[in-house]
Amino acid sequence: MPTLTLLQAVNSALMDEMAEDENVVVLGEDVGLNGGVFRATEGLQAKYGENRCFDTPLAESGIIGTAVGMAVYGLRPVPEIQFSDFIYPAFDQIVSEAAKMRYRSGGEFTCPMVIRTPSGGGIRGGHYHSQSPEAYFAHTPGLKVVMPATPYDAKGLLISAIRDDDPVLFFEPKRIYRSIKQDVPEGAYEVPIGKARVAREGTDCTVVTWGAMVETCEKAAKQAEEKGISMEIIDLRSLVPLDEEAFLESVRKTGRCVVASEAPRICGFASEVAAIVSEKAIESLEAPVLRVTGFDTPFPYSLEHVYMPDAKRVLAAVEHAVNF
Amino acid sequence: MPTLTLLQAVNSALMDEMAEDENVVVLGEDVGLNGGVFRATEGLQAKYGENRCFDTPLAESGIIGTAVGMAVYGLRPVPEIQFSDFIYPAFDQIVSEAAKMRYRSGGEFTCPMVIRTPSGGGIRGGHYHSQSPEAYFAHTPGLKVVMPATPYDAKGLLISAIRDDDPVLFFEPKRIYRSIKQDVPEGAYEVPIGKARVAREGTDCTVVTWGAMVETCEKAAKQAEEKGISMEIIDLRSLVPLDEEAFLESVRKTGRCVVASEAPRICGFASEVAAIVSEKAIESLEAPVLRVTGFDTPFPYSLEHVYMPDAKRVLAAVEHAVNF
Amino acid sequence: MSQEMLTVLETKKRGKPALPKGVDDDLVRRMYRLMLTTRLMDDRAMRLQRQGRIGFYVPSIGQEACAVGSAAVMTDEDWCFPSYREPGAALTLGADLQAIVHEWYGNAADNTKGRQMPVHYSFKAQRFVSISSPIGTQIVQGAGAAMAMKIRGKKAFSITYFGDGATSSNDFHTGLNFAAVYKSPCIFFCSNNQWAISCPLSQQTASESIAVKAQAYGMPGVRVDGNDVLAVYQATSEAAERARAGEGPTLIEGLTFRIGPHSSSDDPTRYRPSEQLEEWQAKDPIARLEAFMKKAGLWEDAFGEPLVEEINASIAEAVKVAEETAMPASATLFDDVYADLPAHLAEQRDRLLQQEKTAGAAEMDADAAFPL
Amino acid sequence: MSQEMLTVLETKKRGKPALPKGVDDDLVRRMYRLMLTTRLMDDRAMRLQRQGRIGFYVPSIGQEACAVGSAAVMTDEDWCFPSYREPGAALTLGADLQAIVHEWYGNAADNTKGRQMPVHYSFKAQRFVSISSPIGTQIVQGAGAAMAMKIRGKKAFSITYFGDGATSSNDFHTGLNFAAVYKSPCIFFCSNNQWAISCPLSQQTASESIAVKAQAYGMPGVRVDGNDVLAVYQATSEAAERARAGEGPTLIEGLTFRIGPHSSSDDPTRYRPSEQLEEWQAKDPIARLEAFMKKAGLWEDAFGEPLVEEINASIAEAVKVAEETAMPASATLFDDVYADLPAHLAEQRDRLLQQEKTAGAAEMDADAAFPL
Ligand SMILES: Cc1ncc(C[n+]2csc(CCOP(=O)(O)OP(=O)(O)O)c2C)c(N)n1
Ligand SMILES: Cc1ncc(C[n+]2csc(CCOP(=O)(O)OP(=O)(O)O)c2C)c(N)n1
Ligand SMILES: [Mg+2]
Ligand SMILES: [Mg+2]
Repeated sequence: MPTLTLLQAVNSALMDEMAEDENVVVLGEDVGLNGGVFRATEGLQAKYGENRCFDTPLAESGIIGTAVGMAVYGLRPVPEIQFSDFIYPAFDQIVSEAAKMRYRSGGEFTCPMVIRTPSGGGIRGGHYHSQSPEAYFAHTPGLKVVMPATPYDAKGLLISAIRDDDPVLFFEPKRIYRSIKQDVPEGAYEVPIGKARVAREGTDCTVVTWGAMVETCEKAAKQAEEKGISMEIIDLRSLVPLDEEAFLESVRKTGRCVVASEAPRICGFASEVAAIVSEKAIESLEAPVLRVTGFDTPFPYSLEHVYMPDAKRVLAAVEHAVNF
Repeated sequence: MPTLTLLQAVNSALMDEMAEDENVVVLGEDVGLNGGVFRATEGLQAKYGENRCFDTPLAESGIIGTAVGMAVYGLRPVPEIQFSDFIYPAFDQIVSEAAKMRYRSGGEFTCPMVIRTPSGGGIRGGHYHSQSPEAYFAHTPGLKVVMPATPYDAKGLLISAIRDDDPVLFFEPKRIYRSIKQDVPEGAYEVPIGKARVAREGTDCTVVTWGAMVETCEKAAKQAEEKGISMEIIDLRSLVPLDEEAFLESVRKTGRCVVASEAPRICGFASEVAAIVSEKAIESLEAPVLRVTGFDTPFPYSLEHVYMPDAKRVLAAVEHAVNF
Repeated sequence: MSQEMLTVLETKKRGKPALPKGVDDDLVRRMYRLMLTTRLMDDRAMRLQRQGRIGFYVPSIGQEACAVGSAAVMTDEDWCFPSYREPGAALTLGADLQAIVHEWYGNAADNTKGRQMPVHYSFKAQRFVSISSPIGTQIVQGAGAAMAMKIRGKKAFSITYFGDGATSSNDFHTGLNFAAVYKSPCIFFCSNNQWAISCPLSQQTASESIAVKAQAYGMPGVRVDGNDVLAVYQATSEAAERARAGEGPTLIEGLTFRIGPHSSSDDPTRYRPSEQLEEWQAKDPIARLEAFMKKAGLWEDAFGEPLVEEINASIAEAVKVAEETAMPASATLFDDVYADLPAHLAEQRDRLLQQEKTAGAAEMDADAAFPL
Repeated sequence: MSQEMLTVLETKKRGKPALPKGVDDDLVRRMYRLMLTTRLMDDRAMRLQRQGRIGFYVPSIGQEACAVGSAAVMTDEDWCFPSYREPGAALTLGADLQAIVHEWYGNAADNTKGRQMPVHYSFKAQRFVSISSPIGTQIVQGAGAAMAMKIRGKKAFSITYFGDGATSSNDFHTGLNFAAVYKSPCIFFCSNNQWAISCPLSQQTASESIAVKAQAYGMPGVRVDGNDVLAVYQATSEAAERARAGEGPTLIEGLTFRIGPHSSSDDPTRYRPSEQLEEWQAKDPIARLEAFMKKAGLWEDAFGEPLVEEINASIAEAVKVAEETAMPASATLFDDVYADLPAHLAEQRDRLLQQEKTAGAAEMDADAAFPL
């Protein structure tokens, strides 16, 4: 089995699904000859031709808008938004159109597509190359929202997303694009959307997280272990649909819950998890539900490392919960 | 003191502030001669001329984008988005530009403007004339988010918003545009942004809400009273900045918390309130924090009355909390 | 860019006027019938709205030639991305009158399941794509569908309808630009009715015409008399030929006028000069076609009152059936958000149904009415 | 629309070449110096980036004439809405070299307080509005500022800079449309360097030129040799006159070429034919101005190596000062989100400072590097 980075796993999923289903087409800025600015689409145009993998004019609303038209017509477009910070010009097409197409047409027209986009901080990209906008889409009925934390999941979830009959926002944690390697099977396999993963078992405190923060929490868990605290880490993998039972069960066991996310705190997905826990597991709680998140400021440049929740901040919250 | 509807109170605030400060300009679709499709801007063009109140081409991104330019230059634009459902084409200008202008320029450039927009359901407007998108903006650092529930507050909050040095999203609950009347002072006055209001005092259960849902909750409170339950209603008035203490204090008193909002549940502002309560008042809680919200489906047409949280649904949650 | 405008109906030539390529006598009669049906539907729906029997309506009175003349060019392979002012296109493509009327009522038989306001039709069998309210969004989608046709190697085209106001939208710009760059087989049909609610064309754009905007994208732009159904047919059919031949997209501007209010909630007397209305009432596309048909010997007596009565009777029957049809059940709220029902929606549905059992169903607010 | 292009530098006339209206000998010398400074800043910054001393850089090598020639037209009343490829405009408007270099380092003396990546300048005193990364957003803002000038009755204009890729953006469309409808005093300056990262112009638009797009908005469109600083000055100054006279906006296309990579993270050899690069290297705007100055008798010996050395020395000094300046303090993270610090940010700040005390400051990830 080849050992792949998360980025290579994404590329491998695209390679396989384009071979599998000729309705799958890839479009976006610089995805063709250049293979994407991160090289996620490298080799696709050479292999499948300009008809199936092509560059677009510089307009995210056009990328998504045309993808909606293609999907309605019967293709399975996989548009790339170069950085998730640049998804906002396409917000209307995603929220008003892709998300509502099936519902508003009484199920007559559908919009199967996967919007792939690198997200999150940690690459010294400042304001506009670092945001974690997943909550905007989680708040929008009709969309699915997926974020892998490992190469294996990246490939399997992306394949599931492409085969899914509804629009999926697929956020790729770019900070760990190349830093984690894992055995990844050749050929297609699915990791089901809507099923969380216990990234680490533990008994004292549940930490719910997703994307690149899984790695940060794993770091914190090692430090916690040294202090005699056993952290259980739930990697959500998909925010919508959400595997509530996975973390509720864990919280019922540990009695404590910390939610960790890079995004700003107010109305972030961490708040959603906290709200669910406080509704459905309150009797098991022995401490407040704590959120470790990005600050409610725009994403900075020089102080990126201060802004982003690190293992220290996660650990501090876990200790606070455990010692409550 | 004249008795005004919420709509007239909005109009009165605009009339007064345009007289007060010649930097205040109003722009949007149909806001000029036609006075806005709801008539909120009626008479402004006649009084202040086409230079200060004018129609725009049909492009929300243009309305907000030009308003950003005007604000950066030194005006205080008050753009209208005809329905908040149509704000999405302007999402990029709001989230990437208006929200970040002060921060990214180290405080050199600022963007004082008020985006007025009718929001919420209850007018039989279906998908695209009924949404409650406030959470998207609450999740965006750099923006303030305000929603009045009464004519008095509508005028005072709008005046505060216009005088505020930062961009404010001002959501007007269109369902109660004309249905509630109240004494509203002539002349300018401010209702401070960031200060909640106890809409009704009570002892058994705190209900946190905002906008048109305040009225719904008041209806529920009367029904609860008949059943011997005393509901305390906190009208947030502004979501960002948030008056946490107002509802935390109430929850510490009642031991119960229900949050009511029209918007979809996942990552809605109700989740944020629930998360704060579960972090900061968990020891006072005698029941789970419950959310009464719109369903996580697009807003429907024929079944609007089923979709929208009504007094019955609020009451059911309150009873559940009280009997927990 | 010349400002010339294609007109066919009122030829200066004597004798029996010639028909554009592809149009035969039957098609002329069919288009007449379709335009008349559209008009009578509008009349009836506006009255139903005034009577409070349906909640909202958008008439297309005066613009029937744009929708019917262009849609008549389409075959079974072509797709239509309409705005709310193209019921004429839906009829032309074969949409069922009863299905249209069910949609006004948003009842259980409505194939959009009562999910949207009246006139937001969806007819999959007719490749008439679900209409949304946000202005302009369909333009770039139409371009996308055409790109898909090209990718699949189809000899077909998409046609996208929109108003003059929509030319200001983001999606007009990206739609036309993407289409031109990929030379996609699409037709952008702007029904320039010269108003966007209360805003006249001069507040929308400073360009000489809508058609001239095509130059910004390197595609042909054509201006056609939008109240001349034959001219509309001809321009569309030429664009369709170009599209099928791989020569790329065309922008067509149909110059027409919105005779009625913007919608059932609008009062145009607040903002619109009455002379302009009168000028355009004199150019009624149905009357002009009638005159042409008489001159061309295509008119039959049955096209007068008897046809009006026949169509009205079928509309009345459809209204009756729609009014007898139940509203959608509460549980349907949760269908079609996704292909499958996820757990959180199942939970929300079950809680709602439970509550309906214990506390009774939610009540409709009788006062609620759409203000715009 | 003609495809002709305004050029001034290489006149066919014999004798001392004439200068465009408004340009005197001093201005020519000033523009030369500004273009050279821009070039030398780029050279130095790219080296600093390669050495890992700054995190990222965007050079504008080859495009200096567009920025300098156009900004030279501006007065103290005019506002500039730049993209990231106009450091030349910042210098022309009087931005301080030291301030520019501080920004590369994002240190405590940077007037954007280290909040943005390198080259995202903000110079309020120069009316050089804060640059953002999203492509195109400044275009409609420039139109808005011009509307504000008109509302205030100022005889001034805004100038907005953007690339060829940006013409595909939503904000290009709405910016030009709004400006034309309101006849606002603005200049839209497209530095058409023929590439948007790896995408050539032909994948961006099928139009004959960028300038022709002006017709879609009913405004004049001008194409100018973007490597000819005098031609750029002349075209901009004519547009400025129109703007000040109340005659509305102009679109200027400066045809130029991106000699360097898109940014310090890009490798153009992956996608760009070397012949095209060579062709354009031969049209270097600084060399062309030098030749002109020699022909016009404006060249002085001091413009050669001594000037290069002088400028390099001041850049080196600025770099030294910047490197000796501390980074912004953690607490500054929470400033300028709003005019005042709201309670939730005060709480977040206090918690952070508390934690820095107990657990130590957060560490920078030494591996983090901008990949694009
Ligand atoms: C994005 C968006 N903004 C605003 C509206 C409100 N609105 C509905 S129709 C309309 C005018 C449309 O004018 P035009 O495109 O000319 O079409 P017409 O109604 O004349 O057919 C407006 C502003 C909307 N539906 N969508
Ligand atoms: C909205 C948006 N999408 C994508 C990007 C990524 N990106 C940065 S620069 C660039 C190309 C810009 O090309 P052009 O407008 O021609 O300017 P140039 O870089 O050539 O000066 C792209 C795609 C971005 N910054 N913003
Ligand atoms: Mg119109
Ligand atoms: Mg370029």
